[in-house]
Amino acid sequence: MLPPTMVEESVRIISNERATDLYFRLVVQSPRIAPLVQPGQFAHLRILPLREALLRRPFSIFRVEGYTFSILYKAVGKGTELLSRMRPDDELNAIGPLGHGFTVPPAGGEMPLLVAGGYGMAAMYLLAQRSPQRGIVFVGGRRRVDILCEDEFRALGWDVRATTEDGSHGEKGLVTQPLIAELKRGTAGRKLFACGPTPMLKAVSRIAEEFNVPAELSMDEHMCCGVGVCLTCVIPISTGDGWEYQRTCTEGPVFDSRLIAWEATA
Amino acid sequence: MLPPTMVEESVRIISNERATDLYFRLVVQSPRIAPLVQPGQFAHLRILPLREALLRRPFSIFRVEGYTFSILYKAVGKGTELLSRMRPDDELNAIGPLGHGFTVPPAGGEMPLLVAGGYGMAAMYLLAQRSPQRGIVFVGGRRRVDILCEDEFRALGWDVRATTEDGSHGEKGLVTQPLIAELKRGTAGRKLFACGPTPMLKAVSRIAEEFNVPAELSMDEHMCCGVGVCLTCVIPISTGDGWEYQRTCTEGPVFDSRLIAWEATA
Amino acid sequence: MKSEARNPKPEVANATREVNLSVQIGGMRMQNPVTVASGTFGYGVEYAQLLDLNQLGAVVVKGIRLGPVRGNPTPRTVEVASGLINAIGLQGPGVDGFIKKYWPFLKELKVPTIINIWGTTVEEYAEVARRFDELGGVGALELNVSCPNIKEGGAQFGTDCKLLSQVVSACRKATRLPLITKMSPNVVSIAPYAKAAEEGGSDALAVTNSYPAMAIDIETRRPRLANITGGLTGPCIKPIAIKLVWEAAKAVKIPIIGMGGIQNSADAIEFMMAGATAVAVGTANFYEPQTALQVLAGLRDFLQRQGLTDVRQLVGSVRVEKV
Amino acid sequence: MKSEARNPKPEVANATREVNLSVQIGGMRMQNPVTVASGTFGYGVEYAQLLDLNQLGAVVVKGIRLGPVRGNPTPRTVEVASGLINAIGLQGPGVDGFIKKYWPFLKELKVPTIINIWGTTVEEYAEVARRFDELGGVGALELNVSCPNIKEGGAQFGTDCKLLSQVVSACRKATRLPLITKMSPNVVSIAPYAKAAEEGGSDALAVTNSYPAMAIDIETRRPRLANITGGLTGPCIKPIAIKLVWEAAKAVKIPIIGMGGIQNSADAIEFMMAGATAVAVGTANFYEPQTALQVLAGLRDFLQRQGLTDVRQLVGSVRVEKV
Ligand SMILES: Cc1cc2nc3c(=O)[nH]c(=O)nc-3n(C[C@H](O)[C@H](O)[C@H](O)COP(=O)(O)OP(=O)(O)OC[C@H]3O[C@@H](n4cnc5c(N)ncnc54)[C@H](O)[C@@H]3O)c2cc1C
Ligand SMILES: Cc1cc2nc3c(=O)[nH]c(=O)nc-3n(C[C@H](O)[C@H](O)[C@H](O)COP(=O)(O)OP(=O)(O)OC[C@H]3O[C@@H](n4cnc5c(N)ncnc54)[C@H](O)[C@@H]3O)c2cc1C
Ligand SMILES: Cc1cc2nc3c(=O)[nH]c(=O)nc-3n(C[C@H](O)[C@H](O)[C@H](O)COP(=O)(O)O)c2cc1C
Ligand SMILES: Cc1cc2nc3c(=O)[nH]c(=O)nc-3n(C[C@H](O)[C@H](O)[C@H](O)COP(=O)(O)O)c2cc1C
Ligand code: FES
Ligand code: FES
Repeated sequence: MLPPTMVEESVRIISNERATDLYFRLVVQSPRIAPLVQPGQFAHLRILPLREALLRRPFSIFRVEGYTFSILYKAVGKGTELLSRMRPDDELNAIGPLGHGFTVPPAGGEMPLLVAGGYGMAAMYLLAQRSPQRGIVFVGGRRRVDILCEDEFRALGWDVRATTEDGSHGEKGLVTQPLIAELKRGTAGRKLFACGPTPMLKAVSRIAEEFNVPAELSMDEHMCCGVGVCLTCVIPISTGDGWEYQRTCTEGPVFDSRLIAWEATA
Repeated sequence: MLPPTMVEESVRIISNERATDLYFRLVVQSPRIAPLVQPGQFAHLRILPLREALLRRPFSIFRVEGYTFSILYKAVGKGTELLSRMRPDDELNAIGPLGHGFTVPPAGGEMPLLVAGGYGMAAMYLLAQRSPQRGIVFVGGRRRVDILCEDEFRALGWDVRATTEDGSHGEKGLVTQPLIAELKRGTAGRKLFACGPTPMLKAVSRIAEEFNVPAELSMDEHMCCGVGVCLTCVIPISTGDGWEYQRTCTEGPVFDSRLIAWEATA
Repeated sequence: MKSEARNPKPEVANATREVNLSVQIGGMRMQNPVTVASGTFGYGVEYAQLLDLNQLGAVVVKGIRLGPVRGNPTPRTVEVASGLINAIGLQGPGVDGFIKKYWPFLKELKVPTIINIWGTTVEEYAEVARRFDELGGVGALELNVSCPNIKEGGAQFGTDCKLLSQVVSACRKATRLPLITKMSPNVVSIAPYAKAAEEGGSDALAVTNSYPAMAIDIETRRPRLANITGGLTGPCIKPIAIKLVWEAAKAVKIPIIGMGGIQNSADAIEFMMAGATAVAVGTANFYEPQTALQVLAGLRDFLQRQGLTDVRQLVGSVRVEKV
Repeated sequence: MKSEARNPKPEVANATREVNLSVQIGGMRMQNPVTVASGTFGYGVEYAQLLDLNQLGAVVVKGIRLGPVRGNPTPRTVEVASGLINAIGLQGPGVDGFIKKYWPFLKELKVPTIINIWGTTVEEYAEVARRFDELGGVGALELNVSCPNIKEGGAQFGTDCKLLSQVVSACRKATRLPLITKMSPNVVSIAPYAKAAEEGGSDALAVTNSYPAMAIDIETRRPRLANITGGLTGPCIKPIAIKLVWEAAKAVKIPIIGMGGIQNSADAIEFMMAGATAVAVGTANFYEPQTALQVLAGLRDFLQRQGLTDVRQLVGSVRVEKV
């Protein structure tokens, strides 16, 4: 048998602290999952005190250090709010690492341009860390508090360009503006990697097409099982003569932007 | 309007500590309920972390001190187990005091004989405390750990007779044995008050009839609303020419033993 | 939203705007659309110490037939995941007992009382309706044709279109009070039943009653209810109830009182968007007697937040064009 | 209990006693009664890394019709109180796609594969059955006549006794594989449908599929599912499913596979006591993929604790004499 690519394990919380505003960083002890993680993969967490809400919640794996991994999450609803009240030594159940992540740019390959909105920044850190080539990260959010791990990208030696919609931090506007400006300076040997809200991904997809640069997008679809059995998380993927639904939890979450049949999305 | 006899209030946990084995004592700050409590009444608690289990849980009010009341509970299922893990300053929601309690023996009235099994002892303490007459408390349980507040009854100046089924504490046998022995010594001016498992109550009822002494029984029926609207908690009560179902949460939990139509119970 | 805010007119309107909460169920006006479900609120008086009944849209009492009813043996309820199964067996004082014991209190309320009635024959339903018509001062009658816990009566009327229309017509002849037919959820499709009730002369529908259900204690191997089976209610049935309201609302023109698992104002609004003109809080009363008033407060907030002036703007407002 | 322990014989027996867990569904032997529900376990392979499929009683795959099916737009599922509503729309690879992509893996398993099939006409059902009969090595076929999420097909066959018996008979003629009919819960009484399936030649019943349900996002006023309505599953439907199993078991002699909200061995035992010979874990797989194996372990413990030697002693063992 092949070595496992995913496992289920009970993970212990090491720390769970507020980063900014509604964002928290959770670090868990996870000897079996952590070593397997590839950039762009996610963990499917069972928040045990959630009782009448049954499902696991998916979170991109943000960092991996030894036998721990961390996530960066925003408290938006019942699960994430309960999670934010959990304490060190509390247990969660995790299945991971899941999904098909980013293609790490090979040494001497394309120069990576990362585009991230909101918690999409979390999915990007590991890519930036494991890429032999440094590049540019475009991070964007509504307000200053939505810009998450800027310093961490800088510490890796990346060029960080921040934008906020209200101008409270970095350039005022959308994250795609400095991206377009950068691509106008040149596209050769560059590749886009994006993670964030669907409208942002759609915009990045259009920009990639316009500038004729390759792009990998981490798609944000609602999930249920996270492992490919329920067919909840599908998006339309071109098949040449049409399109079919593929699973973001299994075939994705990362897809080549040219394959996404945007015209068939809602 | 009449002053309220019951109120709903959010109560703060002051302490919640293990007494013996699976029994715990919970003290809550309850400025509105505590002052209203009569012996034999109960509080209907909403254990907030119970999510998919919706209902409140009823508990006899054990002690009242100032603006606090306490209960003595056994961790037997999901609600009581979760409750046992709650901490000081956590909140519960309480409706109380509920039900129709014991008739406190008037000064110069009957001499009270209290019969209590398991957590039934909790319901008795307030009666012993508020009774102008001291009497005898018969406390019984399976094992030593099921004998709960013996010292507290003694501290009130009551004569305590303990029995355990396994003989690990007090006399070996059922709580009704020393009761019968005592009644054989004399019945005049004596009155029984009992709270405990239904088979014990049934036995006490038979003994009361046999010795022709009055008895008040606090009946243990499953409850749902606790305030008389759902009709879950009924027991058959004689009406002269037959019987009808009455609510233990409202007409009871305390009933005159002669009124209970035991033949109609399951 | 932002551009609207720049327009001075709506802002002024906002400040002085009165939100209309009142709704009409047949000839009965409710000051707001929030009421309670029969059998979960006793006869009103039991909750009078815990909440101000006069703030409700109406009070609904436990099912009443002509004579007194003893009800089923215990256990009568059992808690299940996000719900409750009950088999009370419609214990009640009968018409005379009710009038004597509870009506003096209820008739003094400022809000209407809806009386839930049932019988074992078409004639009994009609007779009970006639008696309450005579009584005077009743807000409306709710015909319970859907209690799953009584062998002779209740459910069979609710799962047979012909019987259903007979019961409704007979009651229609017996009273001029507004009639609300309480529908059974236990049908392949609710539409024909909803139409049968409407054609029989019902002024409104109550959707839905409880679902036939069962639980077993695996240690004793006995059913958890003495009656073996019972009716499932509470948050667990909400998604089924929403669908039934939506389908019933498409089938008929008369208003619908939606119920089934309402715990908060969001639930109530969901029912209204699905097509309910009013809503009733049931099982939630048992664990949180303030629920109906909390629903009302939340509903008012929601309307204000959305800039709506009339609660009726919510009714049936779900947007269902397929994308 | 104590007096028994003093008797040396049971103690010796206890030590060596083997508990029989195997059950028979038509001609198919299951090494234990615990399987999974169609559509909640993919095609088995997806879970192969997380649990040992060969420990299950059988593997049940997602519904398959003759040709490939794209399925419904998203959102396709929504979480509700103690449950889930889904409207996947039976996305699948069709018979050929399944045989090419998944059968090579499944046929190597030591436990039988049950294939859930459907069609939009009686002929299509029969043709799919015939194709799987030809394939060889299939454990059983489960006829899905109860999917609430497909307009043309599924549910209408499960809520019309005549159509149901036609579908079952047609499949019966097309294959000698054991046939399991997957019943719709959405009927006034399940008994006539259960009998129709039995008379049509079904070897077993699967009880139950999901309940028609709906949820609305009150902020957007849109249904939470692109398909507007979907099927409710999970712990919230367990009490309804238990009642259906109990009623179906009284109506027919063929075995029943019970399902609906099973989360642990106590739930599974409850289904067996109500009348199920085998059980299937559905929605729980999504949040705890180990559930089926945990159920199996708990079932074994329960039998041992109760001194039972054969799991079949549980089947239909609920004590329902009214007291
Ligand atoms: C592959 C993937 C990676 C993700 N990574 C991160 C991350 O790194 N950090 C982070 O903060 N969040 C991440 N999310 C989103 C996160 O899963 C949701 O915010 C979370 O499930 C909400 O749970 P809740 O119980 O708090 O919200 P709920 O109370 O269930 O719902 C609140 C809101 O969250 C939305 N939501 C609910 N479930 C999902 C879901 N399964 N997917 C997306 N949105 C949902 C609802 O539509 C609603 O608007 C990711 C989602 C996916 C699919
Ligand atoms: C008037 C009254 C006074 C009570 N006083 C006390 C007390 O002082 N101390 C104490 O420890 N317990 C008391 N009880 C019992 C207590 O209410 C139950 O033990 C508690 O509700 C169990 O909740 P759970 O969630 O832990 O159990 P569950 O998980 O719900 O069930 C576990 C067990 O408890 C039984 N049970 C569940 N609900 C009830 C209920 N409403 N009434 C009785 N049994 C139930 C079940 O049958 C089952 O055997 C009293 C009950 C009543 C009716
Ligand atoms: C304990 C109990 C008793 C009930 N009694 C009646 C009744 O007498 N008449 C009636 O029409 N419905 C009765 N119902 C059904 C409710 O009125 C309501 O339709 C149902 O509970 C669904 O709403 P809910 O989920 O909010 O509880 C009863 C429900 C419960 C839980
Ligand atoms: C996402 C999902 C997909 C399903 N797909 C199918 C299917 O393809 N065929 C079928 O017969 N039942 C299907 N079902 C129904 C299940 O097999 C099962 O009958 C139902 O979920 C009840 O069990 P549960 O409550 O344990 O989930 C599906 C259920 C879910 C939740
Ligand atoms: S979430 Fe279940 S298939 Fe992707
Ligand atoms: S518990 Fe509801 S009437 Fe007593």
